[in-house]
This record gives sequence, C-alpha cells and structure tokens, in this order.
Amino acid sequence: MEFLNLHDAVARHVKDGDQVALEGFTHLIPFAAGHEIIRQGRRNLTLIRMTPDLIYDQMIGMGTARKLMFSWGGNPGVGSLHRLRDAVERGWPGPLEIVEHSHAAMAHAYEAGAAGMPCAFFRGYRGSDLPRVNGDIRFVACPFTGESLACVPAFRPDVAIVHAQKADREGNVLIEGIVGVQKEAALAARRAVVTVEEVVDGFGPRSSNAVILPAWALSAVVVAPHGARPSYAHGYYARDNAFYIAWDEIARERQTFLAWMRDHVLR
Amino acid sequence: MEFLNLHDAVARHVKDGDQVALEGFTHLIPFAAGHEIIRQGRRNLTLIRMTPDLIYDQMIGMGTARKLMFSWGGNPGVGSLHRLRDAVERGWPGPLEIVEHSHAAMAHAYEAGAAGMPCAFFRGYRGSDLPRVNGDIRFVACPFTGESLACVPAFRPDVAIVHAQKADREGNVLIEGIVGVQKEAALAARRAVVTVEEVVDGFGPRSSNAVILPAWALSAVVVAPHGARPSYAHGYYARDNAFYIAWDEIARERQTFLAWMRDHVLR
Amino acid sequence: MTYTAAEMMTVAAARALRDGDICFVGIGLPSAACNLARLTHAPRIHLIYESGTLGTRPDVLPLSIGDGELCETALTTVAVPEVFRYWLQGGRITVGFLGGAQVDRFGNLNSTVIGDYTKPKVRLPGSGGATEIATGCGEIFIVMRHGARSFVKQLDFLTTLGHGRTGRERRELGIRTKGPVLLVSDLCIMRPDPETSEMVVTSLHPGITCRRVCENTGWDARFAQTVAETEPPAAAELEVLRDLHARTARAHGTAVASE
Amino acid sequence: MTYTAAEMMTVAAARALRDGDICFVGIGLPSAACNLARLTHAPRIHLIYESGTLGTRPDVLPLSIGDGELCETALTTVAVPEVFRYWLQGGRITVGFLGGAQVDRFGNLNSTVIGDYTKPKVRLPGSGGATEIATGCGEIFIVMRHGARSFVKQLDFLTTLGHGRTGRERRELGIRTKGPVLLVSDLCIMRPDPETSEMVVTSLHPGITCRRVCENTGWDARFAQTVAETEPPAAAELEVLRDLHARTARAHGTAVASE
Repeated sequence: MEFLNLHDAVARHVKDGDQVALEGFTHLIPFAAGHEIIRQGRRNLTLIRMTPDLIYDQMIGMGTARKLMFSWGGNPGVGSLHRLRDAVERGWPGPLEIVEHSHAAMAHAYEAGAAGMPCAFFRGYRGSDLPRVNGDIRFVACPFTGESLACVPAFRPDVAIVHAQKADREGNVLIEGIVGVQKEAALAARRAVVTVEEVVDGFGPRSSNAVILPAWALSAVVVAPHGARPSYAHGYYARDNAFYIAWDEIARERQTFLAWMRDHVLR
Repeated sequence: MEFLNLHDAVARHVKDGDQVALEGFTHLIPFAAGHEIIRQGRRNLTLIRMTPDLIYDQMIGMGTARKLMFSWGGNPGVGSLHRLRDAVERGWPGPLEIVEHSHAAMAHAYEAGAAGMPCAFFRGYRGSDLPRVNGDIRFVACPFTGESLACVPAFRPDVAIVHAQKADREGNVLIEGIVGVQKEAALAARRAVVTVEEVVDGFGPRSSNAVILPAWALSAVVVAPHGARPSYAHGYYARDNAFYIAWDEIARERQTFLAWMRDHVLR
Repeated sequence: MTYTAAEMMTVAAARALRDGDICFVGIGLPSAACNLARLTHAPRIHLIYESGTLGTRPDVLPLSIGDGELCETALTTVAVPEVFRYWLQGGRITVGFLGGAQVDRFGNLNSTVIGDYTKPKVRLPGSGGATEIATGCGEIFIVMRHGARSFVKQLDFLTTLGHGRTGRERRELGIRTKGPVLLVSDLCIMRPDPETSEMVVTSLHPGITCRRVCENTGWDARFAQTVAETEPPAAAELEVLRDLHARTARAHGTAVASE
Repeated sequence: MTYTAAEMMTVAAARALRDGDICFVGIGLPSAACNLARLTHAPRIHLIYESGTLGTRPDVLPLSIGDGELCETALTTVAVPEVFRYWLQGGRITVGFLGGAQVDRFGNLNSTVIGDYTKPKVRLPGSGGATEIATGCGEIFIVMRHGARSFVKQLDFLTTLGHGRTGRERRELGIRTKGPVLLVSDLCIMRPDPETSEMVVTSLHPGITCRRVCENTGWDARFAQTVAETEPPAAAELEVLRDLHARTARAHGTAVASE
C-alpha cells in the first residue's frame, strides 16, 4: 500500500483495456476517481458494477468503455440512464458490449473473487431468459441432492476502486454504513485503490468487528474529500438527491451532457 | 422468538436423536445449555462443532451422543479430550460414529446452510487422506476452468445453540468479539436458541454494521448469565484457562470425570 | 374523501401485508406500501432493503435503495452478498415486491428490454434483484399500472419468473415458493387461479368496470366467479400515507420518491 | 548464555520470518515464534489467527486460538468463514505454521490418528485448519520436535499435504503454493531439496551431530552438501522471548501456553 494523490493513483493503476470495478451501493460511490479516469482519457475499459448509476453513465458517455457488466442500469428513483441507453440502443459514442446479470449473481461473483474461487455457485436464474443471452451463466448439479445450481465466473477485475470514510496513517481503511460489495470488490481485484474522506491518526474505540480493509491488502489509498459526491458518505455528507433528479435532464441529450462534462469534469 | 428459561428452551427445542450444533469458537461457548442437555438426559444426538472442546467432551462422556461431526478435537493449548478419545478408541460410554472434516469445510458447510444451499464449494482437501474416510467429501469441476473443487453437504442442524452478550427486549441478539461461526450456525439451523448474558432495553449507539441476529430469525432467547463459563464472554468475563488445564486431569479417568459431572453439573 | 390511483394501489398493497411479515422492499410504491402497513395495521412488519439494511424503520421514503435513512434506522446493516445469501436465498423473506415494464397473464415480468434483446427499442434497467427475489421470497406481490402496453400477451423478454409461460414452471423447476399471489394495479386486484395459476381479477377498484380492465389488458382478462369491489382508502390510511409523502417531499426536495 | 531446545526452535523459526510477512498463526510454539519476530526484526509482520483476528498484536501469548487478547489487540475481527474464504483461500497469507504427530521425508503431516483410522491406537485432534493452510499459504514452516516416532518413514494417515508421497503431488495437483520450505526441530533445520522436494538437513543446532539426527529420524535422513551450524539464540532474542513467556505465565497462571 502506498498513499498517492488521485492523479497518480489512476495513472498508475488504471490502464487502457483494463477490467475495472468502481463499487459502492448507492452509498460511497467513487465519483472523484471515475472523473479522474475520464480526465486521463482511458479507453476500452470493461466496466463492472452492479448498478452503473450516474458515474458509469458519465464514463460510458465520454467513451471510456467498450464493455459493461452490470445487473441494474437505472437512475435510482428517477428513471433511465440516458447515456447507457444511447450506447446500447444507438451505439453512441461507440458500441457497448453488455454482459448482464442479476444482483445475486454479481454479488456472488465478487464474493467468489474475494475468496479466490474460479466461480460462484448459488440458487439463481430459475425460469429467467437471462441465461439465454449471457453465456457466463451455467448450471451445475449438486453432487448430493442433484439440484441444479447456477454458476457464474468469479470477478477478478484488474483494478477495483472504492470510496471509504477514513484511513489511518498505516493505510488501513474503515468503511461504515451501507457497505455494499466494496470489501469483496477490493479483495477480488488484482489492484485495489481506495479513496477516503480523510486520514486519521487512529480509528480509536470501535466495534471489534468493524469493517476494515488492512493496508497490506490494498495497492493505494488516496485522500479525496467529498470523493463520493453526488453519492454520499455516511457521517460526512448526504446524498445529493436533487442532482440525481437533475441528471435526468442533463444526460437526456448528447450536447447538454457533453457541455456539462466539459464544464464540471474536464475543466 | 420467545423468551424462555434454560430448562424450557432445551426441553422444547432439543429432542433425542436431533442433530445439534453448539457453536462458539473458543469464545462464547454455550456451556450452560450443554449442561442442561446433559441434565435432561438427551440421547442419540448427532453433535456438530468445529472444535468439540470441553463441552462436547462432557456431553460425549455422559452418553448424550451417538455421532460427532468435527474438525479439531483437542483441549486448546493443553492436550487431548480424554472423553472423546475414550469414546472413539474404546467405545465408552458407547460407540461414537465420527464424521471428520477440516475447519475450512466445516465453516463452509455452516455458511452454505445459512445461505439455504444444499452444499458448499471450496478449494480444499487437496492431497489429504480425509476424503478417503469421509464420504461427505466430493469433488466437482468448475464449469469454466475445469478446476476440481471440494464439495460438502451444507449443515442444516435441527437445532443450533449459541451464546451471545446481550439481547434487547424484542429478542434481537448482539454478538461482539470473536464471532466464529455462530451467526452461520444459528441461521443454518431449523431452530435457533441463543443464551445471553443479559437483556437490555436497547443496544444504544453502535456500529451500523454490528453483528446482530434479528429476533424473527430465532426460536428462543434465554437469559443465562455466565452461560459461557469456563469459556469467556468478551466484555463480561475472561476465559478460565486454569480450568481448561485442570480438565486434563479431571477427564483423564472415567471415575474422576463422572464424579466431577455429578458434583458440578447433575446436582 | 378523494384519492389518486397511486394512493389506491399503495393502500391495497399495504392491506395485503400481515403483521410480522418479512418484506424485501424495492423503492417507489412498494416502499410506500410497506411503510404504510408498518405505520398502520402491521407495526411488527420487518423491512429489508437489498442494500443490506435489516429491520429498517425509515421516517421518510428512500429515493434510492441505499439511502442513509435506511441504514440509520435499521437494526443493523449487512454486506450485499450476505443479503442475497443468508436472508433472501436463505428463505427468510415472506413477501417480495416486484414490478416491471411488462407483465403477462401468469405474472412473469420483463424489466430488461422492449424489442429484440440484441437491438432493443428500449433498453430497460434490467433484473436488479428481481430474478432471485421472485424465487426466494415466500410470496410475491406485483404492483403495476394497468395498460395494454404493459399487461401483454407475450413478453419481449422474461426477466423474472412468475408462474412461468405455462403456469406450471414453478412446480416443474422444483421451486417451493408461491410466486405472484397478488397483483395490484390502478384498476383492480388480481390473484392466481388455483388451477391454472393465471392471474384473474378478484376485485375492481371503486368506479372501475370490467370493460375498462379488458381494454387495458393485452390478453383476454379473466375474472373470478365473484368479483368484489375494493374497499376505498380509509381516511386514516390516506392521512398516514400523505404525511409520509409530505415528509419525504420535504426531505428530498421532491416528490419523485413517492412514485 | 544457556537456552533450551524449545528456545532454539522458536528463535530459528522466528528468524525465518520476513518483515511484512502475513502469517497464519497456530497456538503454541508458532505463536511464540511469530510474536518474537514481531518484537524483534519484523515489526511490520501481520498475524492472523484462524479465530478471525486480523493484524493482532498480543502482549501475551494465547493459550487458545481464540483468546480475548487476540481480539482486543487486533485491527479487526472477522467471522471464521471469512477467514477461510477471503483471507486464506483468497491467497493473501504468505506463511503458515504447521506441525503434527508425524511428519514424513516430504513434509506431509499426520494429526489424525496413530494406527488404523477405524480402530485408532491414538485418536489425535485432527486437521483443524491444517489441510487448507497447507495449500492456501504461500509457504509453510513446519515446527516439530525430532524423534524416530514422529519423523516417520510412513505416515499412519496423511492429514495435510506437504510435497506429497512422491514429492511431485503439488505440481500434479496444480497447486501453485510452495508447501513446506522450512522444518525446524529441536535438533536441526531442514529445507526441501530443489530436485526431489525431500526435506534435507541444511543446518545443525549447536552441539548436535549428524548421527544424533539420524538416530531420531525414521527415514534415512539426508544432508545438504554443506551443512551449516545454526546460530545460537542471541541474548537479545532470548531476553524478548523470556519476557514474553513470563508475561504469558503471569497472565494465564501457567507456562503451558509457551509450548
């Protein structure tokens, strides 16, 4: 683990063509890191994320991705992700290959990756058409009961980026609140980068079972205050719900989208 | 969930011939419940536990069990479990069938039970003789890589009993410290009984991610202060290491063992 | 007392929940229905959101499935893999809410695409948790607005299993959960026929005719032998629901979350 | 400065640990060796006990794998299934310590039974974590007292894979971890032959002869071309180790935990 600034962390750990997972389940979505990836002009990324959310809508709209692995691609409580739809429906700004799963499958694939397994087994996809359009979904018989179980490949992204509340001086990272699949994504990845709100001398009194990622399991820790905005950081700032609603208008048209990105991300 | 006293909880939820898991990984071992099972004279139990420890040494020596599923049967830091050895080596007080696993397999079998799976898959048992003596160990090929993965049946005990620090008035249970496989054992079981040090009005300020078992996932909660002794309860009392050492002498001979049980458990 | 179609739907769905139910809650109307039930006849209902919040008691409705409010008012919050493994797949959830862009006569749902999967006319959000919620929960409540384009003869894509394309798939696949036992729309309530598992109209909302339902259903809608009239929302129910929405609007600076 | 055989073993094992190693620690001598290393040349060593304590820094040695001291001084404590899945099977551990009642020339271990499995002469504790520690950790250090009954030609039961019955099994099974790279006994240090993977004597402890090793080894012990003499414990090492044991004895009211 080394402490890096955001520019250097992305420059060193995110390469063109990489399989990249930026996780954060509504909470702690690493927007600052996603914006830095856009600014550095990465291309041909395979983006993995359960809920692409606004951050992948922005990355897809700016042409960083050639492939998306996901399970729910909407703007929560608002509607569509227009940039994602434009890429899938009309190939703008370029064609986007999609590998589509259910939430349960994605969660299991991350968990299996963290556990060093080649694949994940679960009771899933029964009666759904999804296995017909996703070749990564297979079925295996339980050797004891004969029950047919779903099996998907483990996720082993080249790099995972997650956002957390705090790191201590050694680079250990504490995550609190809705922890989503961040721990699994970080442990499943070959390189794990964590952006944090702040670095503290020590975590102080805490639950013996606090969710902590040891420094030695990480590649880089980056101090990025408000690095999850417009998502939120439990204990630091609230979700900017108004922006999620406003995004519907901003992203609906290519030009308004590009203008907003130019003014707010690229500048 | 209902609040019961220890006698009624065992009378109602532990039947002759049941598959029973009393878990607690060194910490929070439910001794009081195990002693009550002995006092009520249960027979032909299948006992499941990663580390049988003194509690199963006592239950086996008193003839409650016909079968043991375990992964490490010693007195931690001290030596043998003499009653377990006497049962396996000389069939006293009766024959004891054993189903032997590794820790990883047991942990996975509980996890799979909690997850409603028929079996657990992991990378295990490679090169070991254990699969030759345990028919519950199979191997399945990963459909993507062809790697041979170990597979064991999920544990679905009739009843699991674990000990925890506290319950609130609704019967929700908080576990802190070394949590072992208690949560998995409780969720894997058809009936889950939890003994606690105390009942509190509320858990108060705590980590958002505290280890809590909801009342609705449990069958019974029992107030049993010091219910883990001579094991320990983090935040309440320390492990009685001297007793673990003394047990080596007490349990070495059948007569001294029976005398101790008569004086300390049956009376 | 006047009320909107959304209010009728929310109230009808809320009434179907039993005290003590363990609900897997989605955002939007299901969230409103579950919390309405919790604040009225089902105080001991337990709400689980797929973001990992167990036993949450939000004071305002979440705009997203992972709002801080859900975590702050929860008994505890677990990781997402655990929600799907120990709580959903573990068989602990009694009721799950689902909806979609299309539903067919057997309660199968499409939330993936309109048109061909490889060249979609409309790319929808996708499964999210639905595919496993449909088979993991004891029962499924479907909440959707009626319309000939959403209540269709033939789904463009079967994202989420209801009773299957023949009504018999659940049994054939060895699935022991019940699947869709209730469908609440803005026009009526439908429940599965005990024989065929086809969703049939069992109750019409006040002022709604059979004809109106038929015109807005893409298949030949069937009706139970005795079709009841849905009890309109009571003043008490509307008061609690509107307070909830008002609090929510103040908190989010919008009413979007309310549906 | 005089020292015991146990002290020589502990110091030799501790020296083999590198600063920054991630160690999967068992109780007894391995625990003493890891903490000695942490308190001397390897302050940034990370200790994981299978009870789930990550990055623990005990002030006294644990009597059991789950002592409260381990949890109280840990970075955090995770559930046991997670230890075996994310941390061990996940391939994050660099060094694991193992021992047993019997070891053979290829570092395979028996901790299950002496005699026939179905009618054991001695029923031993069993695998515990060993079976997967042996294949999941980057390297394995074996620590055992020498003796013709424990260093045997033929194991009664192969609980835990070393280099296999032929020395080639790891490759044949596609296992990429190294297995036993070090065996420390009270007489000598053994390391695997690069060709055959047989454990050969590379260093004799002070005052120990080849003959003594051969008499206490059940197979024809082999020696490296150049056999070194093990550096005796330094005064500083002994001081730290004895303080650790003294603190431990005071805490547990016994010295049992020290070996």
